Amino acid sequence: MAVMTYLEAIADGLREAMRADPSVIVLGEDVAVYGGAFKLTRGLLEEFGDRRVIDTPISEAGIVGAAVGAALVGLRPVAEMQFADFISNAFNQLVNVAATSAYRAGGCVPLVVRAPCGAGTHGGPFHSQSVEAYFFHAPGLKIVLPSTPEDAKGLLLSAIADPNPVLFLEHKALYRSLRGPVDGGLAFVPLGRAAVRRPGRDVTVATYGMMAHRSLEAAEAAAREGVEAEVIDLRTLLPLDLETIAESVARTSRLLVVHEDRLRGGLGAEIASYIGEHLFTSLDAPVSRVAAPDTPVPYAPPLEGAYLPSAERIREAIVRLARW
Amino acid sequence: MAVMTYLEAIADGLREAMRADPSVIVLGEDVAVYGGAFKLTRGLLEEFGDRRVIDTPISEAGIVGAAVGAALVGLRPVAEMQFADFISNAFNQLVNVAATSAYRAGGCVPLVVRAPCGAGTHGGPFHSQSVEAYFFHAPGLKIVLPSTPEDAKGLLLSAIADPNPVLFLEHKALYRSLRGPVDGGLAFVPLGRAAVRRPGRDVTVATYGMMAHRSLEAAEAAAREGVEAEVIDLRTLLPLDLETIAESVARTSRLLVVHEDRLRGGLGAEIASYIGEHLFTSLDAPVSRVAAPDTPVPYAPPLEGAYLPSAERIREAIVRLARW
Amino acid sequence: MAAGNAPAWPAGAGTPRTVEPGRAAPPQELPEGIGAEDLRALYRYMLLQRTAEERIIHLYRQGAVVGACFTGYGHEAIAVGAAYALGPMDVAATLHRDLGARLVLGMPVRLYFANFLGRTGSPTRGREGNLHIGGLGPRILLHTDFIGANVAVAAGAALAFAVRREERVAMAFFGEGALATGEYHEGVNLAAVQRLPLALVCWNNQFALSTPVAQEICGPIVERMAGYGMPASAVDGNDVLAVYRAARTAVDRARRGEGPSFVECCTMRIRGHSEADDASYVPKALLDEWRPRDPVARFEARLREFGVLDSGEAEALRAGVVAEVDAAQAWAEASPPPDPTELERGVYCEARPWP
Amino acid sequence: MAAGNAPAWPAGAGTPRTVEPGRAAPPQELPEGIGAEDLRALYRYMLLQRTAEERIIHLYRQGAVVGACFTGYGHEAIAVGAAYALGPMDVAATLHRDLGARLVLGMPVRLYFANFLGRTGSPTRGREGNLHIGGLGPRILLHTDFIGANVAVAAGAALAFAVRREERVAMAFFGEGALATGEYHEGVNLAAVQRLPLALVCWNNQFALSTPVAQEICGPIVERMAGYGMPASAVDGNDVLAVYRAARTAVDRARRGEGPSFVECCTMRIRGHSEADDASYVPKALLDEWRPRDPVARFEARLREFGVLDSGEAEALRAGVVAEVDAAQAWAEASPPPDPTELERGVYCEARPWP
Ligand SMILES: Cc1ncc(C[n+]2csc(CCOP(=O)(O)OP(=O)(O)O)c2C)c(N)n1
Ligand SMILES: Cc1ncc(C[n+]2csc(CCOP(=O)(O)OP(=O)(O)O)c2C)c(N)n1
Ligand SMILES: [Mg+2]
Ligand SMILES: [Mg+2]
Repeated sequence: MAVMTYLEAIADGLREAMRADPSVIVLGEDVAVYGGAFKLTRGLLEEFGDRRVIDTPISEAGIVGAAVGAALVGLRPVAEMQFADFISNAFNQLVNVAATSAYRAGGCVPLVVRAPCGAGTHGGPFHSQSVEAYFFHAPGLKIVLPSTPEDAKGLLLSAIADPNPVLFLEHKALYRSLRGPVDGGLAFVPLGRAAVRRPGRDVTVATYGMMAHRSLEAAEAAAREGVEAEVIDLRTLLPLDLETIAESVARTSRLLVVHEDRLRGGLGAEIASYIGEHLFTSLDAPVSRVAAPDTPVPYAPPLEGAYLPSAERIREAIVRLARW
Repeated sequence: MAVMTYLEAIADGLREAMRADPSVIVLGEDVAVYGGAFKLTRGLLEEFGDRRVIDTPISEAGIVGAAVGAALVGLRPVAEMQFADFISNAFNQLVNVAATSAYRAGGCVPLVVRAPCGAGTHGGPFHSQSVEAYFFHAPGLKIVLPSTPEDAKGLLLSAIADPNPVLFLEHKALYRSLRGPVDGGLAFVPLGRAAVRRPGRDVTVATYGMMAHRSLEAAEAAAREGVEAEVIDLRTLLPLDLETIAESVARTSRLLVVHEDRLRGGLGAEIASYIGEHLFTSLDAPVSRVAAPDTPVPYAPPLEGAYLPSAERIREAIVRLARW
Repeated sequence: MAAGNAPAWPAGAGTPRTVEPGRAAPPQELPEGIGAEDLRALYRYMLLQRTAEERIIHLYRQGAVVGACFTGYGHEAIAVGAAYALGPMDVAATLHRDLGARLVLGMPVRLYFANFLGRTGSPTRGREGNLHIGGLGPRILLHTDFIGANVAVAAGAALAFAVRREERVAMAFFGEGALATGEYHEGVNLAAVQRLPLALVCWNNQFALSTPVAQEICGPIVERMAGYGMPASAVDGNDVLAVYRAARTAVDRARRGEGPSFVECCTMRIRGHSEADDASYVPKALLDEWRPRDPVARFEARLREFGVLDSGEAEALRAGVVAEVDAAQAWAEASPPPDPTELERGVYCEARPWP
Repeated sequence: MAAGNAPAWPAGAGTPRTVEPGRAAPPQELPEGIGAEDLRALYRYMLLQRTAEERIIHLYRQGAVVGACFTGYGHEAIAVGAAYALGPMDVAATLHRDLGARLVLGMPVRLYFANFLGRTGSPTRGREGNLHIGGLGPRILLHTDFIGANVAVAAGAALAFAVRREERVAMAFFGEGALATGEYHEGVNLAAVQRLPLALVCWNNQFALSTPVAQEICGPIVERMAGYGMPASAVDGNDVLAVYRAARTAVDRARRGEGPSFVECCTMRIRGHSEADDASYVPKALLDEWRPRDPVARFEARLREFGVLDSGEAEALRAGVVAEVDAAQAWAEASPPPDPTELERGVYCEARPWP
């Protein structure tokens, strides 16, 4: 078991998949010669050649559309968006063309769209977005957002092996800042299962991505006040592992959902509604949400800092719920 | 006060706005000579000429992009999507370019995108969609979906007069099936305010669009069982009038959200979470949702019929909540 | 490690292309490799498309087909001629006026009826209507209604062939209206820079719904396409052999690894955009000009001229087509409508290739 | 009934274009209407862009500029020359290498520094960074990072001018990478069929990040653009007068109501894509070929040749530019960063024109 950064772990997963299966190809803007805007695909061109690692023109719809066509005739394309923000240009191909294919025609479209998402690197409104909520409503799509190097590799492997289109979000602020142990080889982590990162009896915190880390930090701080929060990292956002959340809330009777994405219409809304409806009688406090405000992601550090939910805000919410 | 169909009322609003303000133009595929795929813009070319009523090539991103540019230099464009489904191709222009303009630059983009949405006309997966949830998460956008001819006209006038980009959804199954009284002239109906369509003390039903009608039908049926439901038609989906819902739930202690759009990540999730959090202690039953299943809209009548929430399903949910 | 898109029916139709012994050799002007049997096959496919679509119009008027109703009436030479140029391993991305291409690629016409009628016998099991039949067997790619989207998808299939060094070709069908779309543009541009084995077959029927071509695209289409750095030619879209010849050139070129090309098939939409459209915006002169050039009648006349179809054969062939359509319709009508319990099934694919 | 987009500063820069009395007439080859004063103005704008961007690179290296850092180093002749061809009521949609165009259109350079530094003095009040300054006064349209998107927006401004029968022109700036995008295509196609007053100014700097132009577009760019049915010409993008002349032709044509045209300004990206990119993928030969053609140095040499700039004047001008940049930087540095309480303000516009 090696220690890798989050970025290295994703690259490792990609490399392992390409070694295991000649039908896995990589395409996107500057992924080959340059090795990707974040240098994540560096070395793939050298190892797998220019038939399997393909630089494309700036054309997100063309890239995802081409991935759909290639998938329909038996490849397993992994397309890269330079930034998750730009997937807005491929919205139709992903949501309408790819995701509905199974339902409409029984046709499998095994493709992965990798997209670096998230704020915290001063990218401004169009290089910092969380895009998961836009796609969460789409039938037939899967969505992943890992928070650890191990999951990043293992979930990517599962995403590539999955017969459905998968939007694989990577938090760019974790790329080089986070290191962790990663198994070698085809170390799959299954899609659709949340991970309990920290057990706790008082409050359940359901979260993902960068906020999994901030929530753990907040849980430690809350523990110093005598409140024990259970932190669940969703990992796969679609299909969503509501069972794990429900099982925890059945014990804690309190739920806080935390995400970096904006509040309104974010994933927290679905989770809160589901738990609110199905565990109504178990709840001892209102299901609460901590999320970004309903604004674009601002550039200047004081604004971006205020935009992102802080560990302090999360701690406060945990303690408030526990004492409710 | 004339009696008009829902379609005629929208056409009337458009005509009044164009008469009142020379900066209002209409653009889209087949809107001029043909009068629009649903013949809603018929007669506008003759009255306002081909400078203000413009047939475009098939290019949804180009249409919305052009509307943004025209709005930035002082026009008030009203763009038509032939079907709401196709707005997926203009997702970037609407969500990223238009909607964030005020925040990023203080620039106003007063434009309206009209889009016929909804199922029930056997249009299949790509001519039947409810698209509001995809846009509900976008900061800076407004979303409207009227359920009556009067609102359709009055809200369109308000949308055109609004300095922000507005997605104006029109339920195509109401176009010719629904008639009602409509005031002449510039009969504005304000954005952002829900309408209580039926008072009731037992259960609050928050709904919109076609489901406003089904919910009223269901409420009548429930009344025959002694349950009085208050039916709120949201009308404007963004900004959402949560106050009116909260005020009602404070009285009824029970909330059912009903929409035609799919359940997961639909507007019901946001409404349920908000009420679940803010009226926790007032609730006597879990906030419930009735919505379409998480599938594309199927074509064949038996499937499409099962897909759409029925008055019977809504009645059942109302009564279940009341008796909870 | 296929993606699990299994063939929906045995392939094979439209493959034998030898010249027949014991019949007069067809005239010089025939495309290379096209013999009498091919000529009759081409004609039969065209007639089958025409007959099936006329039947659907009839069912639509009766109310048996609900929703919208699109046909490729008058576009038969394009659909059939172009698809006939494909080899047995090639694929096509189709759209709303190319039933004939699907027939050439082996789709049984009963599926056409089953889909229009929303029956479980259709590969979409009633989830889609019209000619929106998706993922038809191994050779017809997923259908999508979004104009332009299928061209990017076809480019992707061509990309896969290039990646695997297979000598296979992808063909995309679309109307001239598609040329304005961003998805078309991105797909075509990608194919051009990557020199992908893609044959682009455009039916220019002079209108996109009510919008005349001059308001969709500025200047000649072949010049627009030449700008992408690919060969582009225009042919008479009502002449099935002209279409075949041009498409064959494009397909052969693609197969040789020389990249994509574009064929504009000039025609005219004789009926409304859909059966709900009276097309009153179309100048009568245009219709008068094009009506006499009906591709099916014209090709029948030519076959008689060539001496490959006499009155008796023509009669028998026509009767055979009608019988096939009758049987297809009856089969589809006997196919049950989907049960509401199917509604939530199959949103995701289940198979997974690895451990 | 304006949309409430009030000017952020008084317009006016870059307007006087008379030939100066009492100086040697400039050589024959000068574009019509361009006199000594214009020549010095053009040079000054180029030098101002160069100097300001060099300063920003410095601040970026110091860590005062966070996030990404893009400059238009080497693209000054394109930005300045093309924008100088606009009239006082014309507008431009800009992108990441055209600071000079914004300067010509009247943007005070202090706003450039304020935006890069994320200060409230910037029109974005720190919500955007880099050169992503949106809605800059009445003449610079909303900036968006999405490559290609601004061309559709520029087409819309041109549409508005056509609708109101105003003799105004919209100019769009973009790199050659934009030509592959769907939004570019849809915007340009719309402008072509509608004959909108749009001038398309492309800097072809031979790379889109690491991707060489041959992998972005197949064949010559001017042929691609001619396919849209519009005049397309290529000029030396390091020669400000050549750019001005071509842009002026495009602008005049647009103003006469004859529709859009395209100017390819050939240059080379001398620095990395951003300041974080060492551009090691760029062949050294290309850099060696282009470095000596630096547009600023070259134009200074020409001005001396023309006799419109002597050493003393050059020195004074340079000192003036440095002083302006110093002052702009100081002003921006003195401008406070946004307060977190601003975070949720202004998501919607508030004004409403009617009752
Ligand atoms: C992206 C998109 N926008 C709009 C439509 C609605 N629509 C369906 S067919 C059509 C006209 C297509 O014209 P063309 O491509 O020329 O084909 P034709 O119908 O003339 O055969 C339009 C606008 C669509 N299907 N997809
Ligand atoms: C739609 C979209 N996709 C990807 C990007 C990321 N990106 C930013 S600049 C750039 C290259 C642009 O190349 P070009 O247009 O030639 O301009 P240059 O940077 O060479 O001046 C890319 C891919 C983007 N901004 N927008
Ligand atoms: Mg057409
Ligand atoms: Mg470039």
